[in-house]
Amino acid sequence: MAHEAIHTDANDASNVTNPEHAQHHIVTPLQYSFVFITLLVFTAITVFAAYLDLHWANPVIALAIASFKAVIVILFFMHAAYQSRLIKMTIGAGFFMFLVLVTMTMSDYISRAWGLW
Amino acid sequence: MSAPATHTILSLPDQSTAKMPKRHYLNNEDGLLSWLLTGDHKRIAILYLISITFFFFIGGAFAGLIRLELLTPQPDLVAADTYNKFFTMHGIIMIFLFLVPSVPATLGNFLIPIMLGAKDLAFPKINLLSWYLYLIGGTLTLAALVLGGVDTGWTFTTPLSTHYLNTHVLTAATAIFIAGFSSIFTGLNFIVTIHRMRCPGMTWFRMPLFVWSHYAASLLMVLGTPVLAIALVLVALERIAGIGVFDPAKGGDPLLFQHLFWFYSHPAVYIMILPGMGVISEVISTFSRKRVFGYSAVAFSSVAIALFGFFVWEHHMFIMGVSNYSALVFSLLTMLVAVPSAIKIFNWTFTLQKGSITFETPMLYAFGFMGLFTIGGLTGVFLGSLGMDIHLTETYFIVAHFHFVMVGGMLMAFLAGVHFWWPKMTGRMYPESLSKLAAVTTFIGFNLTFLPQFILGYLGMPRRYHAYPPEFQVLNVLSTAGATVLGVGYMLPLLYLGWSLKYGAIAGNNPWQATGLEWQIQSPPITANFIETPVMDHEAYDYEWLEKKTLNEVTTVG
Amino acid sequence: MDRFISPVLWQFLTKWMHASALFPPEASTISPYMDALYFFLLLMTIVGTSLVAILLFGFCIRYRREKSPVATQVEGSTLLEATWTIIPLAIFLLVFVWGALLYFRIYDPPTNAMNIYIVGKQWMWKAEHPGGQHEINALHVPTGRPVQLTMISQDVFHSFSIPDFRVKREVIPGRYSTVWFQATEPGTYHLFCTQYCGTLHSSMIGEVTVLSPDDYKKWLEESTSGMSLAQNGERLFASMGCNACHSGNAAARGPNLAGVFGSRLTLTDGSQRLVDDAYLRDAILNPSQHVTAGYAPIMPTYQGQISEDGLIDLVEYIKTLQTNYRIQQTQMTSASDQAAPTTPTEGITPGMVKP
Amino acid sequence: MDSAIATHPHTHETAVHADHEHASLPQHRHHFETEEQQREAGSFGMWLFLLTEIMFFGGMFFAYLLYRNWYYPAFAVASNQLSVPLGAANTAILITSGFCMAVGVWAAEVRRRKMLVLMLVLTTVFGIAFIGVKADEYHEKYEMHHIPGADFSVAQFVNPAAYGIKEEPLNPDMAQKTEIYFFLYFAMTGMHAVHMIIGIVLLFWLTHRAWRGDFSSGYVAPIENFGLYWHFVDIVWLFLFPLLYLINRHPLH
Repeated sequence: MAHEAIHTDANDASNVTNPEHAQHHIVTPLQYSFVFITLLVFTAITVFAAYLDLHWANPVIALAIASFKAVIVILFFMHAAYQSRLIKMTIGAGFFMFLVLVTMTMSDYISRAWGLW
Repeated sequence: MSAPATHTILSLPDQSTAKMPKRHYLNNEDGLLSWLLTGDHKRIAILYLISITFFFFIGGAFAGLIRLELLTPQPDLVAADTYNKFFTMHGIIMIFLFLVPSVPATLGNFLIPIMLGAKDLAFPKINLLSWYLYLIGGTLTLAALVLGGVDTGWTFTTPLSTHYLNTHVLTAATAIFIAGFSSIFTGLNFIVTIHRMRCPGMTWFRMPLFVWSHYAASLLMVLGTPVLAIALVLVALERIAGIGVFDPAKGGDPLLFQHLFWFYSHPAVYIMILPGMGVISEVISTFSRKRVFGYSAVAFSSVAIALFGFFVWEHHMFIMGVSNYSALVFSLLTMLVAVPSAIKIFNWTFTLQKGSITFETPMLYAFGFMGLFTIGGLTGVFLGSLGMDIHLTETYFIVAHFHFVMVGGMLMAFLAGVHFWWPKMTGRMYPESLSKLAAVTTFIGFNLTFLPQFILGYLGMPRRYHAYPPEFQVLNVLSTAGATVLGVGYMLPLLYLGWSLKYGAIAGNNPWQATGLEWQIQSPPITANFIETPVMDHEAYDYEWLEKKTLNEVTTVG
Repeated sequence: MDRFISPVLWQFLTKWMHASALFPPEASTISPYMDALYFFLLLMTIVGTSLVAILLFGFCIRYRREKSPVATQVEGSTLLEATWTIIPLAIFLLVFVWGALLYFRIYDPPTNAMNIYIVGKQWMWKAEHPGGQHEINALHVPTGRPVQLTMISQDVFHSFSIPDFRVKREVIPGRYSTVWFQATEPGTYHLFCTQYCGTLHSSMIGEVTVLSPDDYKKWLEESTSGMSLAQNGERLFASMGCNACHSGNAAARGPNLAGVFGSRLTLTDGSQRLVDDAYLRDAILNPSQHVTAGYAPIMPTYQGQISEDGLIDLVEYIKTLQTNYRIQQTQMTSASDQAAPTTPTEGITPGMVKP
Repeated sequence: MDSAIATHPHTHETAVHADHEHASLPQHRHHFETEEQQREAGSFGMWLFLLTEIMFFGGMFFAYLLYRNWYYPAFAVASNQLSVPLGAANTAILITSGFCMAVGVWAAEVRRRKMLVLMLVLTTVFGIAFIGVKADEYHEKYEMHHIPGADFSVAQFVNPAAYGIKEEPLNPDMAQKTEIYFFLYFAMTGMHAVHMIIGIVLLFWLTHRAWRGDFSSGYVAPIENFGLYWHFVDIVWLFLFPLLYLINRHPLH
């Protein structure tokens, strides 16, 4: 179907009705199964790691593994890897705001013991 | 076209022959169901306008009762807990049921799709759901009121709200929880519409500043409101389970609730003021016939306010025992967030330069906004500086500050917007002289009400007191007098706008000769807004383009 | 003037005008500094608002439609944008620094300050002087000496505010908060609770009476209740059985408390903590988190068994404890006439918690 | 100027004619220019909604972070009362459910109705299995008096040996803080379960529509958006599992 000039599929920024949209990348079940297996493997790893006594490193590893699994799910299961830049920025904004909530509130709790008040 | 009168730019069609367009969004479907199940963003805006006015007058009634009680130092009008229920209801209704939704849900809903050249918002059904959630939230708040009231203050301070009160805290918390989702869905709708449904040629910097400020406010709605939701859920759980994260006797930290609550409630004040700023940009540009001075500066300062708005919440908690060092950080960031507002005020002022200014009612409200918002904003700097906050927090200085910004700023802007777009929404003109009287009355009443409260604040009169030392009485009597004038001032628009629906002059497409896309279509607009998707080929506020368009239109059709 | 206004109204107005206040008196050393910042900020507001107002009215008059029927478009100027970004930012940062200095002065009490304990309870203030004087909704302080208030709430958030001293501090349940002032003018001043705390929030007020030093000494003598806080503390220390473990001799199961106040303790997890009133109070209520290095975490919690006043008495007692002589004395007398109280049994159910 | 239909700014020559050649989908809503724009707007709206969910759960995660640091011994002992096998199995169940949902989205995109319905059914089955395991865990807590509130008892933490629990005894004041752990446990996993139940109800409705063939002729937005929601709920659990179950599992030294 020939589209008139206004509706070019190319990702030109000024084409406002149809800005850089998803490239309609179909993720095959095979790719999904790779992700599936990686998630299961990492669940096993995190459980196994919990039984090792690594002192301060335990929570760090647990969070790292959980974040890695979350990133995989977002990229492949939720197709974020194939979405437009806008969707990626939205995801980024969400986690950024969560980090703002955590770090700035923690800044109060951490520094309570500093001053003599 | 009548001879160009010098004192006004209002150009109405010849009233003897002009009549309302045959088909428009108000009359193309009839019956209650066509309104209650509508997807049309314009009808939802009208539904919101009616419900918001209803709640505004209930909240205003409580304000009146509070001011009556404060006429005398003795607690002689009502009992203590009744007074506490008054100011709690005044706070909850005014903030969650009037200020947060007012401009976005009425003017924003009505205008953003048209200003972007779209047929409707991205998700019409979710827009309707947002109105129903607002209604459920409102009814639950009234239920809490009727069942016996809630006296936690709109801030739900724990451990008071969780362990030491047995009033209807749960009902009120559920009401706000649901009304919060109404705000989230409105914000979500706006962001998607602004990103994905602009007409061809409508780049980001050709959009009106009204849309920019709603975009910034919507970011705050979407990202901030859920944290209030979880704070209220935790309060509710703690009331039910008896143990929770905020109970100091069992190891919880009540300051955690303050953090979670103010994380939303400070961005909430920017949710309330940013849309008002959008209205002011439109009004000042139209009535000075000039493009807003430093368009990109005003646009970026809206987004800057939205971004910085998230980093400053702890200035509500400076004396609550937060660590001195984090208070330093948040005080500095509070100073930074004040700068974009200053940028906006000066940009609006310089828009008037070399303009061709007329003084219709929206412009009067806009000037009222400029003055009062400047005072409100600068008194905010008082409270942002740590030392000053120690003496001024939790006194009437704070009450005066946020009423200057919310009532002087936001409500003035809302009234400016309602009067400015009334012809577009209803096809009828409001009566000019009576509305100017109302604007001046509200301005005088407002100042008489809230300026004395600054002085009371520095004297140290605490907030939420219904009995005070006798030496504060004079200022309180002045404030109550002002409140009555203010009440009258707000009653007038209700009357003459209602009157104008039937008897107002026929407005025609572009009574103000404004440049926005919404002024190029008929008023009231057809349901689909545009016959064909418009193509935006000129900059925002392009008065030369408008000149050219009206010229060749007259020649071709004439 | 009298012919137009009836004498009754005139007399009423004059009474009003005299009786009403417009500016709070400066009754503490910090007040002038606070007022200086206030007047600077007031000046900034007046200048800022009048600048905007003058520009507004000037442009309106100069460029009204009658005088300039056609507007000439102006895009904007980055120079102007820069000026009204940098100048406000500079003023605001100046105010930030000034305010921060004032904040740190008010919320860091000097070491030589005399300490008064304040307990906020739903709808009344209890002031407890170390000498044992107890006051309800009242506070007597001398002029010329820094007074530090160590405050705690027994139920909800309150806020201890003396407008004429320009000080205010939230009184939090579960944790001490402190503020200090040095009164300058003898007289009586308002005391308000400014954090909404329930039904009778507006009647949780009181009087702060400032006396000259010798009047203060006279007041102290005639209003003493006989037992100083430390003496109450000693009685509690014995009756709660603290001396069984904290007996001060070498083989004691609890650490030696003589002279512990103000020292730096190393805990079992190796962290170093300064022993102040907050630490002592927490150690009594949550002992397992404050176990001194080298001791077993066997101290039972007293959460819910000692009121805030009792905790204040115990903290005051431990502060004044320089030697263990008193402890050993009380231990011998209690051991001789009846069996030493056994340490409370382990199964302390949390149900004992007072609301 | 008073013509009934508004005059329109036709200054732009190449104003496009709205009707496209190919037959537009029945579900193409009038106010969108193209289906592509509608689908883009749909997924962008869904992501924004997930943003609110991130901030919603974020509040609780922060409360967890704060109290875990304040009362670490209580959190460690209380966390050890949860059964890791059940938790790990639940995580696997939810990951499988997520996998089935992803394949379902694929089936919808390649318009295979039967495969789509099968995958949706499998997703629902695993979802219900997850809720079942959670219900069993909650019941076990009920028996052990670990539900915060009136009948919460710290006896098991004060002298665990008497209850056959291999844990170091906690001081009574620290033992009392385990109630905060269990409050957070029930608040977070409860809120997560509520989101799962909402998802399962939506799944029944979507499976019914998929069986009717709504989503196998090119219109896949509901399946795609529900997939986003389901994967988000899965991600929340991916964080909840290690943070709540695996605080301090290494054996006593």
